[in-house]
Amino acid sequence: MTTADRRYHHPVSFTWWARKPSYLLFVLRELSSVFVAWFVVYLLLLVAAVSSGNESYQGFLEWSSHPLMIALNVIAFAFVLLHAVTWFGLAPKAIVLRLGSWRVPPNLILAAHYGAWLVISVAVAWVILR
Amino acid sequence: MAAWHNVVIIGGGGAGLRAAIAIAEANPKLNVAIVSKVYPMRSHTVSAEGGAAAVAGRDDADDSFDEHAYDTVSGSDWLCDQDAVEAFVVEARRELLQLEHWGCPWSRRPDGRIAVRAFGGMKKKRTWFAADKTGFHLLHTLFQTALSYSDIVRYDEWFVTKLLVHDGRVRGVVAVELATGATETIVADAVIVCTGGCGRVFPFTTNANIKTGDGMALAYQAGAPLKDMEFVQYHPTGLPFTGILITEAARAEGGWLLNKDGYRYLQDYDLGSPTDQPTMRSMELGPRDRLSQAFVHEMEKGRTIEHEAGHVVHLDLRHLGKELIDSRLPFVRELCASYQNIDPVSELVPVRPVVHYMMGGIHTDINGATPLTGLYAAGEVACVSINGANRLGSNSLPELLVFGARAGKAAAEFVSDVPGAATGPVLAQGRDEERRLHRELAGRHGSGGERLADIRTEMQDAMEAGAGIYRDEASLIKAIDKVAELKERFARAAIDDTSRTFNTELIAMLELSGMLDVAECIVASALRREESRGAHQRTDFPGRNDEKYLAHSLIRRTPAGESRVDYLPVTITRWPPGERVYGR
Amino acid sequence: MSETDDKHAVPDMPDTTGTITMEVARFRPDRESEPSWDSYDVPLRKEWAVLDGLNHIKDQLDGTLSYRWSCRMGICGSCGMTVNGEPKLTCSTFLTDYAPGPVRVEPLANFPVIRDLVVDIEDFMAKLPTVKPWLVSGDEEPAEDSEYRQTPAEMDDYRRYSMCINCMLCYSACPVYALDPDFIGPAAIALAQRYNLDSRDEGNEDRRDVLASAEGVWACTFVGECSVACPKDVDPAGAIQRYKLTAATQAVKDLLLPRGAR
Amino acid sequence: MTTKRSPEPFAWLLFSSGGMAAAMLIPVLLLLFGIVFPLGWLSAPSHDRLAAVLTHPVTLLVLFGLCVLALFHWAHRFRYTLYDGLQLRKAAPVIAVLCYGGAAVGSVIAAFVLIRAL
Ligand SMILES: Cc1cc2nc3c(=O)[nH]c(=O)nc-3n(C[C@H](O)[C@H](O)[C@H](O)COP(=O)(O)OP(=O)(O)OC[C@H]3O[C@@H](n4cnc5c(N)ncnc54)[C@H](O)[C@@H]3O)c2cc1C
Ligand code: SF4
Ligand code: F3S
Ligand code: FES
Repeated sequence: MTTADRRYHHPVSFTWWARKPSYLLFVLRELSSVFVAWFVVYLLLLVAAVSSGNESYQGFLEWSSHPLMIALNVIAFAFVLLHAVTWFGLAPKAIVLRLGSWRVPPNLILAAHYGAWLVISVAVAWVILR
Repeated sequence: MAAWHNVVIIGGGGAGLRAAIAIAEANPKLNVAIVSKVYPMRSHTVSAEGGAAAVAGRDDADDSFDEHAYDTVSGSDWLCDQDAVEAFVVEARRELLQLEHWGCPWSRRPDGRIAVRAFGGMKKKRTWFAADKTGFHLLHTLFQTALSYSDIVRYDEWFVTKLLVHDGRVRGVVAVELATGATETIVADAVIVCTGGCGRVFPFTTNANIKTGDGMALAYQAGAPLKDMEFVQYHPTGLPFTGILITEAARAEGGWLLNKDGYRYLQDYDLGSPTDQPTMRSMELGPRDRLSQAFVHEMEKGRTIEHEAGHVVHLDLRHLGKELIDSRLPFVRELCASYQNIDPVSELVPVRPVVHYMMGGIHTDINGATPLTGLYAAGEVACVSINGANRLGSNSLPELLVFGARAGKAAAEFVSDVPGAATGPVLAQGRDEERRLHRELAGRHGSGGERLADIRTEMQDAMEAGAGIYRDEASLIKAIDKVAELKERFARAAIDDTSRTFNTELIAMLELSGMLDVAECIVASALRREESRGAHQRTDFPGRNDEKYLAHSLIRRTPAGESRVDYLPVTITRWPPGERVYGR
Repeated sequence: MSETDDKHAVPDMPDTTGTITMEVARFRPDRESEPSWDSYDVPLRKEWAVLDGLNHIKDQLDGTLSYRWSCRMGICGSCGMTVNGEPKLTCSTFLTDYAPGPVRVEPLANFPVIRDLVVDIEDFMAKLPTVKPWLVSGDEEPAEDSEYRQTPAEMDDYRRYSMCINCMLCYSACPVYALDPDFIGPAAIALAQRYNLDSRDEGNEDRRDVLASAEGVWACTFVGECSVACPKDVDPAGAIQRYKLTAATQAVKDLLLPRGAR
Repeated sequence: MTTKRSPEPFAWLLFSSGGMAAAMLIPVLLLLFGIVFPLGWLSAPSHDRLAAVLTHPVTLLVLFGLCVLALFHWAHRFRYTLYDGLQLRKAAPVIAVLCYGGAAVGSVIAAFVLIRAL
């Protein structure tokens, strides 16, 4: 019945993610994972430095205040924030909480995440800066 | 080699899908196909808003089948067949419950039982609803349920151009596949026509683009009679300009109709007196024919509002409050916002009568069988009739379920009992039709003829002018002449598109050809009925005449190509003709 | 091409406030091997949707333009096209929102084009039945003459996902569908969830194999554009996210509990 | 239909937990150690204090969890970014092995570094 396939298939361009701002944001969000991984590396370097004595710790502090290092970490921080914000925004979509017959409204779930984020951040800062 | 099926159903709307499921359940061995010019879930049933009527739960002692039947009979101005109505009210309930078991998200009462709302012309609350997207949910439930019957074959986006008749029996169809332009003969032992109505014959209608009356034209061309074609329903509340429907449910939930002085004018037309809470069968809950007629009188008295798209009155929902509107009429709010740029929560909605539904259609018996052997019909395209001279709102959805199922069962029985016949002559006819279609495609191109759209527009305007809410002999004769002229001009009309692939202009041409036939049937039947009844109001014959016209009109095509109108008495079982009383 | 012929002016309509140019993607497979653009001037009226502009072109200027439409009230789902780069229902997207123009109308992205603005959606039609979007009834089916009880709150659980009109805008917006044509896709998954979350349904297990496969929810990387594009507020992205959690929980249960215990 | 159930749910669970842990913990840690201390906005804790905090078994456990989950979060997301962004779906198995393998190796290294700090 079908004559030869004469349908037109639009090729997907290699830069499809640049076509719309929303796609770009999506790709940036996905790339945030690279900076998450970078943080793990950075953290392990810190731990290794601290555990091998004050001298190497000071070395680490010096290395970390190199302008390039700071620039990298500022970028990483921006990405990690992007990750956190988009992540919390997504949570109420996956989670449907029910207390009795009451369905916890999505906004409340969102607010709870931000609340927890604040508490945890303050606690961590307190432990470190105490 | 041509395709073959035991039963071919034309149309994948509510009626067609219900029929297909009925056949699959009645006899799983049968080979059923649905041929539809749009994907089933695009069918016009999807647009129905308000609800579906049936006596509700067992525990609702205050309603009864008899009352539903009486409302339907009096609503029809006694032109329906009462045996059909009696069967209908009982099965409507079963069908709506069946739909519930298939997952239809009917709106509920707090305790989990199905909720019902009031509707025009109904004495009791018995209209089941799924917010105000009843048809949408009903159609998708049927479509999705039909998917579970994997044996039902579908020809999606195939357009049927002809019924094949041999030896006085329908033996199949010819259809065009839109995507490829391929023409195919599909042989069948029985055909069920479920192609819906023909609102597009008129200029201003709630009906979708696909509602071009194809099935009526196909049956008429094949020699089957069309019944009660003069009865065209105007719905009183369409949005000006687009004709988009504001459902009757808006009035059932308590909306008012106001003229330009803010006055609930229906009280002047023997429809009762205004009350704050809606009263059944009264005022805004009167039947559609009477409400649309009242609008015309208001307009003549100069009490309507002049709107850029013609005269309107106002539908007032403001007093219902946001909460009720959002829970019960969300789609109304959505439509008003998109298409009229107003919010019914705080603003008046301009509305005017709009062509909505065909009471008439292919003549069938109580099982959906037409006089032509092997041909069945159900849904809006058919006329059983339970609607008579005026359909009550929310009776159509249950009708297409009840009679879709009945037609399916009847066709299944028919094909199981009757042996198939030789296909040679049928295929030959199919080849003739294929050649005709190729000629149409090639022959009309570049002939310098008229545009289809112009002929279509003139036909629609002629129908509105000649066969609108009020008609008389002179207006009808004018319309008849105009349609005859347009038919001649159509023969010479041109098309731009000669492509085989998805040629929507070819389809529009085939549709227009059918619409001209249907238009002719409407005006010819209307001219012959010299009385006023329900939606058929003749200013030259203002009264109802039971002596002469308590009968269905049957219009058929004579072998010479002329049309002929006959009458068939209505069936009366328990409710002798009486006065239609509303609001008293 | 432009409107030159006065005879074709549409009668009895309010004055035009000017015209707007519509740039329409054309693809005529019997004549060309890839799409091209045609441009038409149509009246700019405040009530006109993009679809009305297309109808004007077809009726008065060029009968060869092909596209789908039916209900013109945003419920049948047939008129989805790409308007100025975004997937839209053309019957409820208005020309004035794009004034002074031009308005670019293309077929929905991510689908093969059959002709002009008509795309091939057979892929979705074939996938839909695989998620069993119908009510699978359990042992507790009610008697023939009564209904399942379902409270309004229970209905709220799935109501949103039952609003899908199969318009395919979400597929057109989803980059994953573009890249991985095997992905079952947003609407089909939302429809499966529509039944999964219905208190009357017992089909969760039957739908699981397909939903929880690599081509099911796991292919979705939560771009979220499907929910942005959806004209009926179905939120397919949410439906998918929710099912990921359900499927993951199930998988852990399966791992912890011995076979028969489920 | 008997589609074989995929290991995806487990990868996704790791990804999700990692995403949550990363969202909750990394911003504050990165802000302090990557920006605030190096820029001298606040003075960095002394070696003794930090060593005391870091070598505490609870801290090490938390950090180990964070590292493993964050790495698998990366592995999962990055894998799909390669599929989609660079249209490398054909190389799916290789990419999956590289990403999750990388995360696993990273986790072992993390364990090593952290245990050494004990
Ligand atoms: C806006 C609106 C609101 C309404 N609201 C209500 C309501 O609240 N309650 C109520 O009871 N009724 C209502 N109605 C009436 C009711 O919706 C219709 O009468 C009913 O849906 C018709 O269904 P059907 O199955 O007969 O036809 P349709 O649903 O119109 O289906 C027709 C089918 O036939 C196919 N077809 C047609 N021609 C061809 C051809 N040549 N070849 C192949 N296939 C073809 C089409 O593709 C389609 O699948 C409403 C109607 C409108 C217009
Ligand atoms: S989910 Fe929304 S966008 Fe997708 S098909 Fe359904 S209605 Fe359209
Ligand atoms: S856009 Fe696509 S990737 Fe998922 S969230 Fe929606 S389906
Ligand atoms: S025409 Fe039906 S959704 Fe637009």
